[in-house]
Amino acid sequence: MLDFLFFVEVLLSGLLTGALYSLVALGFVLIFKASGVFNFAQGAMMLFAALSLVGVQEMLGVHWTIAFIITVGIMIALAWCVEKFVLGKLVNQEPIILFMATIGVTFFLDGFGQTIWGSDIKILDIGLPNGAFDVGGVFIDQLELVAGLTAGALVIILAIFFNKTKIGRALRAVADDHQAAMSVGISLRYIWIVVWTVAGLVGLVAGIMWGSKLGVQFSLSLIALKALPVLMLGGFTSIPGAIVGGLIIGAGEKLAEIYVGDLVGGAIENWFAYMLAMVFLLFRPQGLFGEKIIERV
Amino acid sequence: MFYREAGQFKSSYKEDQAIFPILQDRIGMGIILLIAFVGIPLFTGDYFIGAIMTPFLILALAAIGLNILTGYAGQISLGTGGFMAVGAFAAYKFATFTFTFGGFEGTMPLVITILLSGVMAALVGIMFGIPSLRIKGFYLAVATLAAQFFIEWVFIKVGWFTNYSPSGVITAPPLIIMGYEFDTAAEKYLFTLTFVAILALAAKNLVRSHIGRGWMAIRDMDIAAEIIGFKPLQTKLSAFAVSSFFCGVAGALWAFVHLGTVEPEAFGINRSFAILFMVIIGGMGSILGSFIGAAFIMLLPIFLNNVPPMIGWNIGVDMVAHLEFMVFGVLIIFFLIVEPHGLARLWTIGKEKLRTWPFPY
Amino acid sequence: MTEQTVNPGEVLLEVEDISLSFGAVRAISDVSFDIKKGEIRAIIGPNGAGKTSMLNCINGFYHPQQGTITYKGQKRSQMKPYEAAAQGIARTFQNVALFRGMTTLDNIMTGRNLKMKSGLFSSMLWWGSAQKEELEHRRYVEDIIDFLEIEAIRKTPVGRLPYGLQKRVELGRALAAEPELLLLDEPMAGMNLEEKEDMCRFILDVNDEFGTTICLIEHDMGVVMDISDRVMVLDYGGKIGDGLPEEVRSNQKVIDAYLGGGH
Amino acid sequence: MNQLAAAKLDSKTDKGSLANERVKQSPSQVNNIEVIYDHVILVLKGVSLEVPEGSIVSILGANGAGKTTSLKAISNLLRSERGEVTKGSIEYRGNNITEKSPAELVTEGVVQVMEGRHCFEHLTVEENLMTGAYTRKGGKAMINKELEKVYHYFPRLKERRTSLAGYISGGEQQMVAVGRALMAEPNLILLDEPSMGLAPQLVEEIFEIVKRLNEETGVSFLVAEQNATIALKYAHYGYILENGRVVMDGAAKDLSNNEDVKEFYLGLGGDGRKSFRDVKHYRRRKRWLA
Amino acid sequence: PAFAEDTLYLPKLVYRTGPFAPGGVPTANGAVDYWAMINERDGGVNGAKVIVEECEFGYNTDRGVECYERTKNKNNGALIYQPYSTGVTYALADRTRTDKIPLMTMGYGRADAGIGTAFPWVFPLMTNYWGQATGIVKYIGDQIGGLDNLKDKTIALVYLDIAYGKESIPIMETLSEKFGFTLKQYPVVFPGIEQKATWLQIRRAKPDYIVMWGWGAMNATAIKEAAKIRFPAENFIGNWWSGAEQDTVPAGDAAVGYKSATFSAAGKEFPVIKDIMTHVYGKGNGSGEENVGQVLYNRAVLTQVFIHAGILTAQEKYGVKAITSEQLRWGLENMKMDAAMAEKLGVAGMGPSISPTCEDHIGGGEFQIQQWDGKKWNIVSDKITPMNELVLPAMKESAENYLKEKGLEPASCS
Ligand SMILES: Nc1ncnc2c1ncn2[C@@H]1O[C@H](COP(=O)(O)OP(=O)(O)OP(=O)(O)O)[C@@H](O)[C@H]1O
Ligand SMILES: Nc1ncnc2c1ncn2[C@@H]1O[C@H](COP(=O)(O)OP(=O)(O)OP(=O)(O)O)[C@@H](O)[C@H]1O
Ligand SMILES: [Mg+2]
Ligand SMILES: [Mg+2]
Repeated sequence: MLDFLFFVEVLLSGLLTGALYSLVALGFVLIFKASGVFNFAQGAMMLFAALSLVGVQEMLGVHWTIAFIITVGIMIALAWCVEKFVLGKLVNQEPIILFMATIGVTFFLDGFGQTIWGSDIKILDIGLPNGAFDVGGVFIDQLELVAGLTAGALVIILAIFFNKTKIGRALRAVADDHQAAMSVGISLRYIWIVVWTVAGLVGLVAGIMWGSKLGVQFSLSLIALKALPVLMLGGFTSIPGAIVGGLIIGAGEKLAEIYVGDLVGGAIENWFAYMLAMVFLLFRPQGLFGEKIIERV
Repeated sequence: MFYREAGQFKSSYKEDQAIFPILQDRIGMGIILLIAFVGIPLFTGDYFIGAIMTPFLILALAAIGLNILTGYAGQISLGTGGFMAVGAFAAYKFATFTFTFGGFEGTMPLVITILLSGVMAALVGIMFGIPSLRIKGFYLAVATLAAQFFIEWVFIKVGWFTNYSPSGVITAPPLIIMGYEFDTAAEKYLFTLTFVAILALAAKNLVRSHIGRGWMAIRDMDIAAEIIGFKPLQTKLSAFAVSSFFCGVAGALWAFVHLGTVEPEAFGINRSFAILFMVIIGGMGSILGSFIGAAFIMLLPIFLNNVPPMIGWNIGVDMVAHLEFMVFGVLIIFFLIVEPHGLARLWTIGKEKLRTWPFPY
Repeated sequence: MTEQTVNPGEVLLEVEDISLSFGAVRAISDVSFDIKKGEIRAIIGPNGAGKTSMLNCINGFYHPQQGTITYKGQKRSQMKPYEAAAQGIARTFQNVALFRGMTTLDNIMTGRNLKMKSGLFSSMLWWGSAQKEELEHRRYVEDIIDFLEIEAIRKTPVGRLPYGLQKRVELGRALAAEPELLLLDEPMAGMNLEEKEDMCRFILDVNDEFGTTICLIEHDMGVVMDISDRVMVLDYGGKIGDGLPEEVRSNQKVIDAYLGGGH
Repeated sequence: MNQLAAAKLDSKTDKGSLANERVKQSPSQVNNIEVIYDHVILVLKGVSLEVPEGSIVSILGANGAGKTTSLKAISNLLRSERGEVTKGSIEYRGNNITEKSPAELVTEGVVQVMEGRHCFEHLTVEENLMTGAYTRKGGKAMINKELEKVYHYFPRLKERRTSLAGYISGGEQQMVAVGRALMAEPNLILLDEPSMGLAPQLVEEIFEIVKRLNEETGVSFLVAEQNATIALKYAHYGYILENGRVVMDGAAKDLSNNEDVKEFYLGLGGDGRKSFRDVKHYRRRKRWLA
Repeated sequence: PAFAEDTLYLPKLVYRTGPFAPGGVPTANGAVDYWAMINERDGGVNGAKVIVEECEFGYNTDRGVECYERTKNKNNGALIYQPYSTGVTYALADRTRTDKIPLMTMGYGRADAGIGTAFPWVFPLMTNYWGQATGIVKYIGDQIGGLDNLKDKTIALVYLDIAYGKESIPIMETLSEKFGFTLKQYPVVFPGIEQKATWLQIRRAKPDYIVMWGWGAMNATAIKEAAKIRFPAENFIGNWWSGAEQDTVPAGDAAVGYKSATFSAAGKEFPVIKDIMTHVYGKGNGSGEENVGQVLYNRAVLTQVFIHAGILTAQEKYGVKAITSEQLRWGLENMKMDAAMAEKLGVAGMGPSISPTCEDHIGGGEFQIQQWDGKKWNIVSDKITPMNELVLPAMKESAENYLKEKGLEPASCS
């Protein structure tokens, strides 16, 4: 009985953690969807966004909502720069090249962010709940609950935005073939700026969640590594995939850590998440909801 | 003007197949080797040899390994660090394993040890290469990342690999070949250089053989490759094996020659990324590119870090570090825009221009 | 050269009412036909009739849900493309499928892979056997290059070649395998007359010099009628005509479905 | 250029009234452009073309002559191929468009159908067509109307509307590519080898469509086509490219009567059309410039 | 003109960037400020100006090695290195041996490095991890009225799953056998920003005490999680790399009552800190006033003080101002950090009194337990001496293995 409760608890907190991962994964998905670019910089963007938020708040001593708005502005500017100085110049290159370019962006952001906001830990407190509910012996982390709900909401909004609007179609077109997309009059500039902005905002939200968990510091950007298996399991191109993948990975790794980890010395979470994703991919090479990989001659 | 192949006729396919068909290239290569083997040890200091050149060569070797897998066979891998770790720890086990037969007791010769450790890495590489049959592109990264983290974990957890050292850190035995100990920076450098030079040549040969063509075929269009008769399984796994072998040897050298001791973290995910960067920026599918890339990713930051002090511009080291990051990032982007196919390609285009010089095209 | 198990005139490949469908789409519905040793067999038909799919079935890239394919007298079960290649079936593709990252020379060399045996280590050393083998095959490939008159682009990365030349290189790659059965999918699409003439010449030469059997898909009626021995017509996955060129040309069904009033 | 004048004249005669006053507008011009790929490969060595409003102009030429490059230069897709126009200028309705982005050009009515299909593999046939109308303002109704038009031209596509473009046959993809361009309500369509991989009657069909659009709505066409016979049959004016240079141009009629063109592009030697079987192993290759 | 005046060259490997910057900044500042103060106040050590050069390596081992090689020969040779990084420490062990430069690893690095004959050039100068572990258990014993009450108790060991984190495991196991408490181990995956699983298990296991071997971002997270499962903070004890403001402040209220080991008292009331305030910050210099008095800052200062003492001893013995690295080794092996010396250097009551020898590079050493009250750290225990009877044999054994693997002869101390 008690053990069953415990199982439930593990499962729940696994799912919630998963939701937190998918918040990060979402950013990756957006950009991959829109340009076939695997955006290595997502983690850095998340950190940068969170840093900016806290930094602005400290510097101007304003209420966090105002800081938030300013940060949104910053992220838009960032998106604009990325398009102007990086992607715009690499139209029609192979994905791996664009990937490398985003790595360049990462380095720049890491340096830039620390130059402006410094590298010491910043406390991010926008009044998100911090304790844990005790529901019949099952603890539920309030912050993670909030995060989970946010993630859900975001997914719904974005899914609608990208599937119901003609921009959605344009995005997929761009991801398939830059040149053809241009030839039908889709402006890569516009698409990319939009997408990177949205990705930046998602990053900001994720940054806020994680930031209020462990303070805003460099290590935040390392979360990206936890988002990768989520991303792959869900499918690089699927927004719902991000959340489903997140839940599976989250629950899976926690259950494994607790019920298997003991037997083998623990700390298996990291590689287990990847193994799990890999097993799924063996059956669906494009991830759960990813676009079919077309093999044709 | 001076770089022309004019008048250099190839009377046989053999000559045409040579690594450096053009005389000037052969001379150039000769000079480089001369500098590497004689010039540097003689005329540069310990710092340059021990802290710059040796690690640079080892990482270049790893980059060659990854380039075979990612650049030539088109299989993206983020497990490089893991495979290097396998090499390092395998080498450690072999080296500390004293066998006795017929009264004679001793340890394995160093060179054998290092090569064997490469073989071990190759085996592990093959194992983690199997998913590549089904999983493609960026998705494949998941398999190799699994390898990365799993291997790291194993070496942290399983005491046997570290001979139960409490912290899980291994300390490499001294480098002794036939009673001669390599302990000065220069000796270690030459030791590494020899390995790297030979293996690089082997790699070059391999990629221009039919095996190499198989890899490239799979990379460019796997379906067509299969239809004209390449077996995907063999081709991909051979790439994984060879690649991991190189990485394994690099790992062993890193542990034994460069650091002299390693903790598993030394081969963490960041190492894998760094080496992938080297391959891409240097030039996918180019052995030369592996070297250039290694130089770019490893040496450039150090150089940048040294610049402000050099020009007598004293700002805090943290500021220097941040600038280093920013400039580095900008340079990566800059070079990608100038030539997406990597610095090696830039170099060849440069030669093109030289050839047609002074006429623009 | 793969040993000849069948002598001229005999049936080299027999396709017995195969059907292939992708979900709702019926690409091929019980079609039977055969290819005789040494002939030039043309497959024509409207777009989406199932021609390419047919070739894909023959070289094992698609696996028909029904029907059997008999090659060189032996019925074959599901086989992988590379097995088909090993049995002497080579092909070119409708959307050029060259290895864009490689030079013309290397592309054609890949055609020889089935004949190259040297192992990892000798290749690493680039010494003795490996080198000898490489040079041998290089010589053979050079002959093909001369034959196709593409000496000039030997060392150019194929990615930058104009479409027409790419098709030529692809043919070279297929020839390099010294196939018994050569499948050509619209080898002359996107070529002007002159180039088509060259192409025809190559095909005819290959056919009568090496006695290579050829199965060819083409939309240019002039070409088909002139160079093919027998023509099969597909429409909506079904066979609507088969026989000598002139028979087919005069077949009313074919005219309605495919040739149109123009011809 | 007097030939051109002639071409305009006779092109006028067989053109709808709508087109007539368009003709008065200044034509699209390519003035003596030079194109270089990768900073080293010189491909176009001074090409000049002119497409009068409401006319059909075709470019003939061997493989590698530079047809595709010329078209891409106009639609400005060269950049994404690491190619650039180093000399000369390109004008469309009197203003220089050398610097305009492809997207802008589409909104101005210049649409290219790229060589070799270039469909969006992961979009269904219908979605592919719809992206064609991306720049258009009209609502669903308009889109559906256009769709119906395209489906009417290519019934085959209607049958396959829901399948991913990546899976349809080569010819079907070609139809999608052309259909997609028609969705954009263009003024100038750059067609690169529209007939490639299409069944004979469809080839006719496509050119019929070209003709109809041209006459009814006065759309101008610049067609790079290998099938000289049909190209010249429908075009008003023609250019012949040989490795990067215009070696001959004139009214389609004149061209099709030119002896060399007859022999080398139309395959009509002195003694009518000769069989592909009888092609000599050595052939006298006619080249305008060595 | 390096030889024109006598100088002492102290290169400092620092990490002011990267994932561990939060810990790296105060440590770096402490060291830099201290020597700035010495130069300012006394014009150097006995008139020999101290040159401090920082080299940023971002906690990245190979960059650390590069820094070492880059600086070691400057200004007539580096005197000593203090990397504050386990990885670099391991990597430099060999190099410093051949280069004959002392390596100060105060409170970290190889546990067996205290054996001077095996590691003549390495100076932990302070109870190592094993000693610390025994000490912490000792403290827990005191809390429950005697070590023998540990019998039916459960102690959870939460550690960062990398080389550094694992150092304490063997000794903890020995202890659990010796005192009969159940030891439960909870590795935390690097970098430790996600610890849900760990704490779910701990909550289930209901340990009486938690001992933490953490570093960097892991600590704050752990403290928060502990609070979430309502684990009494005062029974949660971190080692001395898990007890700084950087760990508790981000955790907010959750950290109130949290304890940790330390061998250096925090606070600004010590003379040396006061001097730094007046002579460095007072003159508008200094690298980070907000850090002054923090745990890590003071620890760095204390480390410098030991080096200072070593230099003085060496100068006295060799009668030169600009001593060499080898002379400094002698100095460190023969200094006496007793009350008098502490008084003289203005660190009375700030750290332990130690007296290393050639064989023993630890020289006694004790530490204390501090507790976070929400604003600052307060010492809450009296000095704890580790159970050396347990620790020393283990160290000796491990050191012998090392010598064997390396094929080295033990250094002679006669
Ligand atoms: N991206 C590129 N990089 C380098 N060279 C190129 C590139 N694209 C085309 N070329 C070169 O430009 C020349 C003209 O190519 P283009 O495609 O314009 O010819 P084309 O007339 O369209 O031929 P086809 O009829 O086969 O399509 C060719 O020689 C080709 O090698
Ligand atoms: N892998 C596939 N998945 C789904 N449908 C397919 C697939 N391959 C072919 N088809 C469908 O099967 C039909 C036949 O395709 P196929 O490529 O054989 O036509 P084709 O005769 O080659 O036409 P074309 O002359 O245009 O090349 C087409 O309608 C196509 O959409
Ligand atoms: Mg087809
Ligand atoms: Mg073309």
